[in-house]
Amino acid sequence: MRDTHHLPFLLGCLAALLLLPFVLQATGSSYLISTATRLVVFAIAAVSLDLLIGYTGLVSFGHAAFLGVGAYTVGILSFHAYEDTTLIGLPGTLSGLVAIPLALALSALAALIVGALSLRTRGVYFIMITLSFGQMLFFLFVSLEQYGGDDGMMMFEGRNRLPLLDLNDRISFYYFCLAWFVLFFWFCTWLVRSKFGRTLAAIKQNQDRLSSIGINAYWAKLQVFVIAGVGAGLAGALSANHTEFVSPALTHWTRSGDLMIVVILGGMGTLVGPVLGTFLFLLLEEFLPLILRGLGLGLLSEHWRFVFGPILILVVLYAKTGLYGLIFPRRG
Amino acid sequence: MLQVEGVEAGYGSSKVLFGIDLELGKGQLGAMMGRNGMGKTTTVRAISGLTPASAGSVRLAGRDITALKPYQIGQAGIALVPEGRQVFPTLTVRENLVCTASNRSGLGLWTLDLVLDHFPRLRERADQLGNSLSGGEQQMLAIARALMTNPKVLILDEATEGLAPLIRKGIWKTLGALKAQGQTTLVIDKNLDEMANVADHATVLVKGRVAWSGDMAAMRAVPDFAETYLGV
Amino acid sequence: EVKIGMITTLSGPAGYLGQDVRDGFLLAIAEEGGMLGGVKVEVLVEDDGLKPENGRAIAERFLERDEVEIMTGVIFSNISPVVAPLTLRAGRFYITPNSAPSQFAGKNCHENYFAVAWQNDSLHESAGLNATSQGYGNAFVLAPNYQAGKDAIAGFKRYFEGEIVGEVYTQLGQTDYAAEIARIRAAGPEMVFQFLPGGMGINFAKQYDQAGMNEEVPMVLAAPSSDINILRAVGESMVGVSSSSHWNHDIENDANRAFIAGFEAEYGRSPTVYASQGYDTAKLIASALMKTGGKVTADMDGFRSALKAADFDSVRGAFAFNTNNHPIQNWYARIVVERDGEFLNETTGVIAENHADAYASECALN
Amino acid sequence: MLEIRNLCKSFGALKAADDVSLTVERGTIHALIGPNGAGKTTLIALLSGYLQPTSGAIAFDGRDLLAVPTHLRPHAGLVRSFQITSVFPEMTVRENVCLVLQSVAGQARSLFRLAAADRAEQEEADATLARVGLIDQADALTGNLAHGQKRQVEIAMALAARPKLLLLDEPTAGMGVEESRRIMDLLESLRDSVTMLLVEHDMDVVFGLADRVSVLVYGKVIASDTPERIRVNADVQEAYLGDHELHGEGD
Amino acid sequence: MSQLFLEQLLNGVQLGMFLFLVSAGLTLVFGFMNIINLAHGSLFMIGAYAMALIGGVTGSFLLALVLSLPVVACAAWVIEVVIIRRLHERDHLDQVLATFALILFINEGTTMLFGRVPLFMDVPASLSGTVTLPGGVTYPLYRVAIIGAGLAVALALWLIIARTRVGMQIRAGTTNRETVEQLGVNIDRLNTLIFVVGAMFAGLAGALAGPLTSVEVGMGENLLILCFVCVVIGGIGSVRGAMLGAITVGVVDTMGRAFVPDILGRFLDPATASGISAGLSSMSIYLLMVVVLVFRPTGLFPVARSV
Ligand SMILES: Nc1ncnc2c1ncn2[C@@H]1O[C@H](COP(=O)(O)OP(=O)(O)OP(=O)(O)O)[C@@H](O)[C@H]1O
Ligand SMILES: Nc1ncnc2c1ncn2[C@@H]1O[C@H](COP(=O)(O)OP(=O)(O)OP(=O)(O)O)[C@@H](O)[C@H]1O
Ligand SMILES: [Mg+2]
Ligand SMILES: [Mg+2]
Repeated sequence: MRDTHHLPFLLGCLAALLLLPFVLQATGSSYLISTATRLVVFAIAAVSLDLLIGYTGLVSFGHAAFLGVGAYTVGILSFHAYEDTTLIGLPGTLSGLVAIPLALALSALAALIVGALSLRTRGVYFIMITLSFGQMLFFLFVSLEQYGGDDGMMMFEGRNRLPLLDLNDRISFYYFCLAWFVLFFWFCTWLVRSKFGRTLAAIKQNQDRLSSIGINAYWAKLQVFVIAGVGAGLAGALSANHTEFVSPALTHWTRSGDLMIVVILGGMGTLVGPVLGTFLFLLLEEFLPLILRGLGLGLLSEHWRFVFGPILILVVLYAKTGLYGLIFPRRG
Repeated sequence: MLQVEGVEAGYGSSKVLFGIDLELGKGQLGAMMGRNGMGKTTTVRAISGLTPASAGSVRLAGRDITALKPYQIGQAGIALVPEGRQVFPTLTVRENLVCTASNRSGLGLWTLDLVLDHFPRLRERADQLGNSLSGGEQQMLAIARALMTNPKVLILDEATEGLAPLIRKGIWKTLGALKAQGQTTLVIDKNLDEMANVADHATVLVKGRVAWSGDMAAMRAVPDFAETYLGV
Repeated sequence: EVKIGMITTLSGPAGYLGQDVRDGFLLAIAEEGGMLGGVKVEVLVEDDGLKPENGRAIAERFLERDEVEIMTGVIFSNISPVVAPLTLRAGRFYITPNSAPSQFAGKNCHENYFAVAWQNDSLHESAGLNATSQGYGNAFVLAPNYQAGKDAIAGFKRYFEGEIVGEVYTQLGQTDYAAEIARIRAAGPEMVFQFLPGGMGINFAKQYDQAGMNEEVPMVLAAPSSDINILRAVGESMVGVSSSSHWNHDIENDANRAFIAGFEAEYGRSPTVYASQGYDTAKLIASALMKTGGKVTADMDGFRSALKAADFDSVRGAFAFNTNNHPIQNWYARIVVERDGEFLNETTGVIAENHADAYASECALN
Repeated sequence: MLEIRNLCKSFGALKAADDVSLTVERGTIHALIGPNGAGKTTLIALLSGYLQPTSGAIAFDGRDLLAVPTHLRPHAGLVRSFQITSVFPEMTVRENVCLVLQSVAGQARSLFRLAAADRAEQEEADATLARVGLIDQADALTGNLAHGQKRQVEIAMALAARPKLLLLDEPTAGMGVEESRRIMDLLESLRDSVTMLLVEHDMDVVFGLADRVSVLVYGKVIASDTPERIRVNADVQEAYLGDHELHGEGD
Repeated sequence: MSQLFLEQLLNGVQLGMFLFLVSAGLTLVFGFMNIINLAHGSLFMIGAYAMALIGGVTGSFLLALVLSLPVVACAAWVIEVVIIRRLHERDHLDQVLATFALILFINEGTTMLFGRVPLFMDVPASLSGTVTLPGGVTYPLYRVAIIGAGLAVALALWLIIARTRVGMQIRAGTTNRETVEQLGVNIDRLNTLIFVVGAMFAGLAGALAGPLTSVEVGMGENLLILCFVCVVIGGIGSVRGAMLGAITVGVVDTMGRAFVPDILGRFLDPATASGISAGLSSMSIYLLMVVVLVFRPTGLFPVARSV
C-alpha cells in the first residue's frame, strides 16, 4: 500500500493524458492518438493483472483469456449485426450499451469458472493451470470457423455505437477509453486500500495463517480473480473496438506473458507501476526501431529486440521494484 | 578461540549493535543474555557473516574472519543453530544431517551414528521430512545438524526453546560434556539457572551494547543480577 | 517523390518471408537507382511482429504522418484485415505481395486493393490440379488446425478429383508427427498432400523420410511447403517431391533471368518465391507510376487503371488482373532434384493455364 | 466447553493422537504437557481444523466442531496461536492485529471500508498491543521484529479475535523472562473471560497458571489431574519432567 | 488395429521420452533451484545450432555432439554469472522478466548471426533407417536412440539429485539459503554448477532434436510450454514425476491425435469429426493438466514442500 500517496503525481499524469490529443494535434502527430489509446487500453489489463500478481500473490499466466472473452463478445455481436444473423436465437448488435456490459458480464462469468477451479492450486501449479485455461480458450477461438478461426474477424461496421458519442471519431474514442481507465484505476486504488485489500495483502504474505483468524482465503481470492477478470474483459472489449478486429492472438499465452512482463517491469504491487510498464514496453516496441534507425544503427533497427532484451534485463537488475522503484525510491 | 571486538551492525539504515566485545577461549562455554530485541541474534549473525559487521572485527583462532562470506565462515568452523530452527523442510531428517556434514575441527567427533544415538527421537524419524517434525524434534535436528559439521565454535541461539524439560536437561548435559571434550561454545538462552551451571562466563546485552560481562562467580556476586539486567 | 509504406513480418521464425519480400521489392528499386518507373520513391519498412495491433499502429503512422500513398508488404492473413481497410478508407492503394484472404477477393473486394501473388486458395487449388493430372486416385491430406490450413485443404479438394482417404488437422507448432505418419501408413493412400508452413513442414518432411515413407507414399505440395529454404533445411529427404507454383527460378523469360542474377548479386543468396513476389509488386507499381508520371492519389483513376492494366514483365511470365484485382496466371508443376549438392525445384510442366481464383464472381467490381 | 472424545490421528504408521479424550471446563486454564513429538501441536491442529482426525468426535460449546469449517471456527470463538511463529511479515504490527479485528467483524472482504480510515479498529488494536506490551512497536514492520517480539504479536493476534476458547501453543517460547512474566500476568487476567488450553514446556508457566494439567505421551493421555498431583505423578516425572523437577523451579 | 495401437503407443512413449529429454534440465533448474528459466528453450536452441553448425563443418555427428555441449555450457555460465545469480534472492517474477528478455536477446542475436533460414542437420548414417521391433512394428532407429538418451539422462539426473550431497544442498538452499550458507556451503557456486548442468541437458536435447525437427530461431519456445506442462503434471521437484509426466503427456497427446478422430467419426460426419477432434487434440494437453491439477493440486507425484 505504498503507492497511494502521490496525488500530485497522479493528477499531473491525468492532466497530461487529458491534454494529450490537443498536444498531438497541435504538433501534427495526431496519428499517435491511436497509439495512446492502445496504451490506455493495455494499461487497464495490466493494472487488473497486478491486482492478482502484485497484491494477492496469484501469478496468473492466463490473464489474456479474459481479454479474449471481452473482445470476442464485442466482435461476435458486431459480426451478427453485420451479417444480420442470430446466435442461439439472439440478434447481434453494435450498441455499446449492450456490447460492453455484456462483455464485462461474460468475462466475470469466465473468470468465476476458471478461478473456481484454478484457485484450488497454488504457486507454480496455479501459474500452469491458468496458462492451461488460457490456451484452451485460445484453441477454442481458433476453432470458431464462423468467426474467422485463427485469422480472426473484422468488425466491418466499425466501432460500437453510443448515444451522444461517436466512437469512430479517434479523439472521442480516446477519451472514452481514458474515462474507463481512470474509473478502473480509481476503483483499484480504492480496492487495495480497503479492508479487502488488506486481506489480499495477507493472502500474499502468509496464506496459511488466514483460516486461523477466521478468513476464507479461497473466497477472497475468487473475488479478486473475478474483479481482475472483469478488468481484462473491459480492456478486451475496448481493444476490439480500437482495432476493429478480433483474433485469437489476443488470448495467446505470449499475450499473457506480455501483460505479466509489463507488470513486473513497471513494479508489482503498485498501481502506477503497471501503467508505467505498459507505456515503456509498448512505446519501446513501437519506437525503438525508429530510434535506432535515427541513431544510424540500421542493422540494430531491424533487430531491435537485440537491444530491447538487455534494456529489460538492466531494469530488472538495477530497479528492484521496477520502473516505479526508479521513480519513487523507497524512503528510509 | 573467538574474539569479537567493537562489532557494530544493523539492518538497512537502522543500527542495532553499537560495539560488541566478546572473547571466548578454547574449550570455553560463553553465555549471552538479554531481553527480547536487545541484539543477541544480531550479534551471532554478525559473527557468522549473515549480517555483515559495519565496524569492528571478528577473529576465529587468530584468523580475521570479519569480511568473509557466510559460507567461508561456516567452513572456517563456526556452526550456528539458528533461532527458529530453520530445518530444511523438504529434506528428510537424515538428509538434513548429512547434507552439510563435515569435519571442521579436525577431531571428527560427531558422526551420523553418534548424533542419532544422542537424539534417539531423530533416529526414529530419520526418513521423515523436516517439516513434518514436531517443534521440539526440529530443534533437536537443528542442533544435531550443527554438530555434524564438527565445528570449532558452536553457537546456539535459543536452542532449548520448545524443548521438554527432560530433553532440555539432556541438551545442557551434552553441552557440558562437549565442553569437557574441548568444544568452544556460545549459548544464547533465557534459562539463567541452567546456563549458570555450565557456562564459564556471561555477557549481557542491553540495546546493542554489552551491559555486563564477567565469569559466573562474578555474576552470582552481583545482587539482583536478573532484576537489573534481564528486567525481571 | 512517392512514399510507399511496407508493413511486413521480419521477426520470429516466419521472418524470412518478410525479409525476402522486402529484399525483392528493394532490388527493383535499386535497379533503377532509387526510382520506380522513372519516379523517385521512398520505401518505409516496418516489422509488424505478427501482431495485429502493431500492424494498426504502423499503418496509422504511415498513413497520417508519412502520408504514404501505397501500402504493401503484409505477409500474414491476420494482419491484412487490419491494415487493408485502414488504407482503403484513407483513400490510398493497398497492393499485397503475399497475403490475399478470400474476403477481399469476393464480397469485400475493393477497387484500390490489388493482390500480386495469388489469391490464398489458388496455391492449394493448383496442388489439387497437380495431383489429379499426375493420375493419383486418392490422397491423404494434412494441415494445421487453423484457418489457412482449412482453406488449404478446401482449396486442394476443390480441384482434386480423386478420393480423400484421410483428412487430418494437426496442432499449430507441432514438433512430432509420428502419430500422423503411422496413420498415413495405416491408411495406405496413393499420395499425401500436406500444408504445414515453416518449421512444421520441415519437421514433418524429416520425420516422414526417417520413417521410410518417401518411397512408399509420395508427397504433393503447394509452393510454400517446398521453397528453397525448406529444401536446404530438410536436404536429401525432399528429392523427388513434387509441388506446384506460379513462379520458379527456371521459368524462361528475360525478366526472370535478370531478377535472379540481380538478386544473387545483390544479396548473395538465391531468391525464394517470396522474393519474386516482392520484386513483381515493385515492378507493377513501377509500370503504373510510369504511366501516370508519378501521380498516385493525385490521379486515383489513372493510377488504378494503370495498375489494373498490369503492363509489366512479370518474372513468372504471363500475368493479368481478374475483375477482382487478383491475378490470372499459370501454375507450374515442379519436382525436387539434386544438382551439384544443391537441392532445387525443377519445372516439369504447366498445370493450369490462366488460372483464376474461385471468388471473382462474388466481387462486384468489373 | 470443549469435549474431545476418542480422537485419533495417524500419519501413516505413526499415531500422533491415539484415542485422546479430554474435557476442558469453561473458565479454566487447562495445560497440556508432554514430551516433544507427543502430539500436542497435532491436537491443536485437529481442534482448529488444520488437520482432519482419522476418527473421534469433538464438541465445542455443545456443538459438533468437526462440522464447522476451519475458517469459521474462530468466529465461533475457538482461536489458536502457533508454536512456530506465523505472522504477516510485510505488515506493521498494528495491521496484523487489525486484520484479525476486521475478520472478526465480518469485513474481511469488504470493499466499502478503507482500511486506514477505521479509527475504532485501530484503537482496539492498540489496546490489545498494549496488553501484550508491544505498543511501542505498533508501527514497525512485523518481519523486522526480534524473535521474541514476533511471539508477542502472535499472542496479540489470538487475543484480538475475542476468543471464548484460546488454544495456545507454547505462547512464551522464545520470550525473555520478563516478557514471559507479562504474558503470564495477561493470561491470568483473562482467566475469567476466556477458557484456555495451554501447551507449554515452561513449567513455571504451567504450574503458575493451570487449573488442570493433562499429560500426553506418544499420542495418549497418560494423566489428567490438578497441577499438584501431576507434579508428583511418577509416570509424568519419568516421561517428561525428569527427577529434578520434583522440587520444581517455580518455587 | 492392435498393431497400429501398439505402434501409436510406442510413438506416445517416444514423444514422452523426447519431452523428458528436453524437460530434464528444466526439472533440475526449476524443480531444485526454484528458478523459472524461460530461456531454457533458448539453451535448447543453442545446442541445436551448435550441433548443426559444427556438424556442417566437421561432418561428424559424434564430434559435433561432443563439441556442442561445452558451447552451451559456456553460454549458460555467462547467463548465470551475469544475470541469474543476482536474481536468486528476488521474486520469481523478476526471473521471469529477465529470462524473457534473454529469449529476445538470444533469438535476435542468433538471427543476426545465422539468418532466418532454418539450418540443415541430418541423421547420422549409423542411426538412420528403421528397425523392426518384436511385434512387427518398424520403427526409425533414431527414435529408438532418443529413447535410449532419455533413459540415460534420467539416470544421470536421478544420481545427481538423489545420490549426491550436492543435490541435497541445492534443495536445502532453495528453502533456507542463509542456513545452508552458514553451514559452510558456497551456494552461489553450486547454483552456477547446477544451472550449467541443466543447460547442458537442454543443449544435449537440442543437439539430438536437430535431425528430427527444424533447426530455427525460436524452436525452443513451443517446446518450453510443453515441458513446463510435463514437469508440473508430474509434480515439481522429482525426476520420477518429470519422467512420468512427460510420458503421460506424450501418450495422451499421441493417442488423442491417433484415435480420437476415428472414434468421433463413428458418431459424427467426417468433416465435423475431424474439426472437433483437431480442436480437442490441440487442447488435450491443457485439458489433461487442468484435470490433473483440479483433482491433484500438486501434480501426480508431489514432493512434500514446506507450507
Ligand atoms: N531484519 C531486520 N530488519 C530490521 N530490524 C531488525 C531485523 N531483525 C531484527 N531487527 C531489530 O533489531 C533489534 C535486535 O534484534 P535481535 O533479533 O538481535 O534481538 P534478540 O536479542 O535476538 O531478541 P530475541 O530474544 O527476541 O530473539 C530488534 O529491535 C529488532 O526489531
Ligand atoms: N505431517 C506429518 N507427517 C508425519 N508425521 C508427522 C506430521 N506432523 C507431525 N508428525 C509427527 O507427529 C508427532 C507429533 O507431532 P506434534 O507436532 O503434535 O508434537 P508436539 O507434541 O507438539 O511436540 P513439540 O513439543 O516438540 O512441539 C511427531 O513425532 C511428528 O514427527
Ligand atoms: Mg534472538
Ligand atoms: Mg508442538
